[in-house]
Amino acid sequence: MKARRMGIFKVILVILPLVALYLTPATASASKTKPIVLGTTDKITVLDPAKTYDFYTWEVFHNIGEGLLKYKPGTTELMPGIAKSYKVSSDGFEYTFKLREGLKFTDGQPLNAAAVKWSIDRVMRLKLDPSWLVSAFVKRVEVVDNYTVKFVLKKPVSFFPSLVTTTPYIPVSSKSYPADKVAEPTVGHYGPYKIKKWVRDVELVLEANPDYYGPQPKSKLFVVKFYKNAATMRLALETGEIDVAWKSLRPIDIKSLKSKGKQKILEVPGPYIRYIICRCNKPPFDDVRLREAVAAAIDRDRICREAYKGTVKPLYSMVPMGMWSHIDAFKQEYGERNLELAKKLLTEAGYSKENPFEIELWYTPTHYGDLEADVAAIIKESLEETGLIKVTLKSAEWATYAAKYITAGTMPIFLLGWYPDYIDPDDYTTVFLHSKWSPDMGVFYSNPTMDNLLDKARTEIEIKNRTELYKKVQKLMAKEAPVIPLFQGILTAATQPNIEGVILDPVMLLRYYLIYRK
Amino acid sequence: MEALLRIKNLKVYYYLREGVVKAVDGVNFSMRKGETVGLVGESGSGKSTLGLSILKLVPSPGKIVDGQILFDSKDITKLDNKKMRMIRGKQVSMVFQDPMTSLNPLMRIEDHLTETIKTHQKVTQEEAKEKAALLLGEVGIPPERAKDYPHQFSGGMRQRVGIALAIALNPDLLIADEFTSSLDVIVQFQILNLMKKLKASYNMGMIFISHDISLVSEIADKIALMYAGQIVEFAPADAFFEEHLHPYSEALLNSVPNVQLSDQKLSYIPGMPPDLVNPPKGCRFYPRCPYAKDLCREKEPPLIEVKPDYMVKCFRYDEKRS
Amino acid sequence: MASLKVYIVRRVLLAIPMIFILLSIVFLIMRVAGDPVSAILGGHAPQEQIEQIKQQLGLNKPIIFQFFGYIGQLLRGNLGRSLIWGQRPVVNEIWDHFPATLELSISAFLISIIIGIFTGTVAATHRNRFLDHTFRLYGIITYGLFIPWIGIMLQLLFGVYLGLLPIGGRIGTLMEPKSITGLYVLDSLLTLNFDSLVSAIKHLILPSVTLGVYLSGIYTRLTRTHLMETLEKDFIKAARARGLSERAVIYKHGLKNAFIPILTMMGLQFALLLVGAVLTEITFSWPGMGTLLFERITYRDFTTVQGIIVFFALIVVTVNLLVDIIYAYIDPRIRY
Amino acid sequence: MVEIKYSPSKFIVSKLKSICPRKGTEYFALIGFIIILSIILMAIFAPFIAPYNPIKKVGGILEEPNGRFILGTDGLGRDIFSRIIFGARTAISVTFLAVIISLSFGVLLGLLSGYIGGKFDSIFSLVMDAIYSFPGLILAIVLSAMLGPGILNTAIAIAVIYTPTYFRMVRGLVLSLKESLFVEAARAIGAKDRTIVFKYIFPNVISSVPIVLSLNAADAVLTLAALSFLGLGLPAPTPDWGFDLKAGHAYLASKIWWPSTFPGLMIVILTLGFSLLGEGINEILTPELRR
Repeated sequence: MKARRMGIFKVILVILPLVALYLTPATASASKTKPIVLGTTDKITVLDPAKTYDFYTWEVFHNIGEGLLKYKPGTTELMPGIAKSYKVSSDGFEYTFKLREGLKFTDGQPLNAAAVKWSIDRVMRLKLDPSWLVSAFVKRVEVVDNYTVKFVLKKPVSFFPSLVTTTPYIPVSSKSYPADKVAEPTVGHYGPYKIKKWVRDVELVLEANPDYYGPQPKSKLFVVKFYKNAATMRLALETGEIDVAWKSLRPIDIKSLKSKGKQKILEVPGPYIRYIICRCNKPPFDDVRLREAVAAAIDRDRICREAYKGTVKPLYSMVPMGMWSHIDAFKQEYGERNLELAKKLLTEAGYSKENPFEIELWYTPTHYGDLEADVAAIIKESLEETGLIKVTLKSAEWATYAAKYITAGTMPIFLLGWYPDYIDPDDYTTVFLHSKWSPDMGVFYSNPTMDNLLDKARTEIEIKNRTELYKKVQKLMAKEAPVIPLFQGILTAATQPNIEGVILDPVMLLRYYLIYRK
Repeated sequence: MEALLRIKNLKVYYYLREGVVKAVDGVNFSMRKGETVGLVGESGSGKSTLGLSILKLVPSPGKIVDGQILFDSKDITKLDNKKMRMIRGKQVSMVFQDPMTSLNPLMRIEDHLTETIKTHQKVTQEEAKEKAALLLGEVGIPPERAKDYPHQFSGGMRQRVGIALAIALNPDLLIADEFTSSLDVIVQFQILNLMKKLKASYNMGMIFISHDISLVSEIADKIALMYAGQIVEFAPADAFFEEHLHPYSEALLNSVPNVQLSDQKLSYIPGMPPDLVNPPKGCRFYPRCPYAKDLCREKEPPLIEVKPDYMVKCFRYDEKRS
Repeated sequence: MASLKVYIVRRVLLAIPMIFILLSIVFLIMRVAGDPVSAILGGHAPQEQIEQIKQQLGLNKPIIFQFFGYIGQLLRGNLGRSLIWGQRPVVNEIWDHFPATLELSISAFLISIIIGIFTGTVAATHRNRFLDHTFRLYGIITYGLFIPWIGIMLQLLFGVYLGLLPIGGRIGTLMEPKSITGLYVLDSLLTLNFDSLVSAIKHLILPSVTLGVYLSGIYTRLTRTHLMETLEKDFIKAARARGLSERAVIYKHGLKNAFIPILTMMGLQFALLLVGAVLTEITFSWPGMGTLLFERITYRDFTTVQGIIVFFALIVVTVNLLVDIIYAYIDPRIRY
Repeated sequence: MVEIKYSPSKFIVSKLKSICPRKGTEYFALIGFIIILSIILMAIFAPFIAPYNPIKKVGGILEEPNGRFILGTDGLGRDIFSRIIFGARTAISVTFLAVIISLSFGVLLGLLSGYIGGKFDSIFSLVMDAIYSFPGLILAIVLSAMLGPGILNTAIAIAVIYTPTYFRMVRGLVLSLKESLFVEAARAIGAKDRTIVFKYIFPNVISSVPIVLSLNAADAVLTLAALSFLGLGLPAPTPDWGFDLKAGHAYLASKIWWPSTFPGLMIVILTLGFSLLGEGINEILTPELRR
């Protein structure tokens, strides 16, 4: 008996301190310089501008680095970055940038024309994922003098200043980055913040860069905390563990946070679009009437309302809302939804209730989030409401979908999404509609009029003329419907009530250095 | 002289799904200090159960349902487990049938002994070890083997360890359950001789359980013959071998090959031992008994004292007397 | 003990064909569908550039060349580099994620063993009585529990409704202890970092309880069966006959002997622990090997997935070997 | 003619006689059997039981359990109760398919491998052992990710990891039976190899299958659920408990508990059914564990 009681006693001895441990609140670190903590479910894939090709890592580079030009926060307007000014040669072939003087990378190397040339050459030499954003357009980079650098293009590209803001154009130091391979140093950048500590997939700690030319970041210390799962992130926001929850909150969580009203929710249309692609070179969708019928029957509103709980907006053009030249082309052509028109077109094409148009609609459950299956289900239902279409849903895992099925033309009609590479209507149209690139996207669409319009818009410098050209492109696209836009993403950030300076803009890159606590 | 052990009307039943097995059904018997009783019977006759019930170790679903076991004039059927533990190993100890399995394979020989000693005596580990070495010496195991494990020993050696364990605390009574039956004949006799020697020097009472009647004859002072859960004949060894009054004893002794009487015809006992769930109403040996009468079927014979210290459970001797 | 060395060498050599077979299956099957370059670029880069990158990664060679190239590297102890993102060495990827899995597995294992042996012993000593039936049922039910479901239920109860515990992640913001072993709880203790310790334990509770409860049923059953079997043995009867207390009989003689078969089964059940850990990690977004594996399968990061398979196979082999060695240590009858 | 050492059919009949539960644990098998039977019936008669179409929006989004939708609605306004009923079809069909595939391949290969022996046997045993000793789900994840979603593909991915169980069991039995008297005798009277394998060895082997089968089915239900939970199971909108559980997981932080609780519960109940049945059969066939 005695022995037994001893046993229990021992157990209590072990448990007691654990309970005590548990009950002690963890407040010790909170009193020091309180950093702003941002939570995200994204990840830093690779910290090298020559290799990285995802939005989140680009966002990090826009905080620890800076391009020759940058966007004015909250707009798609360009403003000077590490270049004070630039000029374009009259033939559009040469762009000459004048750099700010006396800048230094965080490893002490000077940031001058030679450094810019070295960085851009490195991207082109490594030929990695995003390098085409440079090499497809730039012929060579020349050092004019210590603070002047000249880009010679392969052919005139009207949106070159937009390209220059992208991450592959952000200069890095030759001291920290090796010339011929990928590396992930935490020094050797130049931007408002510098990296204090980085634990992959756990957290990124940024501190103000005292050498930055511009105003110092509003918060001296900024922490990014990486989550694997949005529900966890949401609870962390509610318990106050993070100050900002960025981007990937689920619609239901946004709705419920809104109704609770304890946190601020910020939303703006983002440049992220979703659409359906029809394979135009083979039956059945070589018949334009069938493409039009699908375009007319889709219930965009229901997708936005039900699957996304109002966190996305119906989209009627491939050029997103908020971008210059955007028109609601599909709305003008078909209205919001036109079941009668769809029925009429299907009947014309020879289908009836007894002999419905049978299609396989493809989607991928592993790339566009949990709601993709729901989106596909709603599209199926909305097409079947015509009574003349019978949809079989098919799915494939993303790698198969992207690597095999799209370019092979396996899927007659399928769901896809687009994050822009650079902010210009060209990036939303040419790849899908130009006969040279449309097979890469599985569209297989070819129309000389369209090719002509797109080519012209690419080289035209005058923005007014370009706007007109892209309007024509959109109208023609709506008529032929090789791709059918569905909806446009909304960028969402949820913040604690005392957080200010969260400026969302269509560039999708959040600027940490503007965020502060009231 | 006061009896060391007295068992009165002991009944031990096993409650199985198929019914109640009356393994020990009304046993009476007593023995004196230092005396050796040979408990003999076929397998299944209840002799092992009887042995275990003296230690109150009848395995479940077995239960002592009636009767008394008076040890040192205490009724141990009434003792609780805690008091019982003080008796086990210290006053009454047991040597088991299979030396292979009755030792913990993960424990050194020495540890078996020290554990037992320390359970009952307040001694230090060192003292216990000394005592263990002494005991091993007594049973003829060289001291350097104390640190070996059971599997490193031969069968006979292991049984010596079993004996050492049993005599460790100088018990008054030792129950040896078929403890030589798994050994070969030569080792059997070595062990038996060791046992005789120890018994004399420790002045222990002993219950020697065996189905081998010739082996029992080597060591027992008294013979108790069991049949179907009951003692049918209880007599001093010499008298038993001379007279063997019960028909079963007679049949049994006839079935044993006797070295001295090599020309004797070997007989076997016809029929099967009775079903202990539904034993025959009258005498349990009746179905196999060559002398059976109607009375034997109807009524159970009492245990009759045919002469001092000699008891038989058979109507034939009842008649003689009356 | 020299023979033990021989035994170990033989066991390790036997593991080689096993790993080779698993690798061949995984290697061939993985290349049936998709490749990492397309999975990442997904139509953004021009087709020619995609081809170029594939060439850089050696993905355009015939599969058989890729396979033997890989095996060759593997034999030199080189797991290769990841095919995606930073092309980090696979060893680094594994090394970054393994401590999390290890920490989860260890704590879950301890929980399951404690629950399992306790309930199993109670069941075995109450044979066919109420407690026995209860714990047998417990064993059957826990084995049928679906880890994500228990996980989600615990998340709902303790995370969402009671708000007591975090439902995902390993540690709070800026709390990561200085890395010594990579196990946060241990590192916090070693560096006497009290805040980190609290945070790490809080994060560890739900996942390890989920996995621990799931596994405990097996140990309940094992302990029950083997202890029951052992308690039938003669030496137990003999120990009782020597007047040993019931506790000494059950724990010192019974449980210790029953532990040998339990231990062997532990080795065999180790694969189940890994499987459970993968599901637990994904449910609780625990940044371990399971999460890594799942993420990299989606991106067709062949080399990393292969590396993880090899690593898991090695762990299984090592653990089984370890079990054998402990077995030999506990059971004096076994000598290799 | 030839004395068969042990007659499986007689053995099973005699055991079935004792199947009627008499004591505590024997109810396990009965309860397990009832659970499985009801879920199978649920799957067969799903259209009659389910009040709504499981893949159509029939109510508001995420309605709490109420009179109209007794288990509530999911994120697309579909009736969770109806989805659970139809989900039984998915679970039962994939499980049975997987078990049948692994059983047939495992038993067949095991028979062949054990009987033929030699190099053939060594190679097969090695492959099977490799798969057997590896954490099954991990292999299944890789396989199903590559094979793509679908009933058959998922069943195959699951079957691959359970085939070795049958293989090893059957091979072991064959090896011991091969040396036994009655096979020797059959050979002595000139029976062909094929006859020996199928007429003498196979029936003896097959009697040990039910326990393993039932326990494997329990595992297969869990593996299917796990694959679906990871999004590698069946394509949407097929009602599938694992997939629905995952979908429900997304709503967790908003205190919306019903879309995850109920599908998960079904997984647990079905697994429990198979485990109980397996445990029960095991107990009945191996009485030494009883007493």
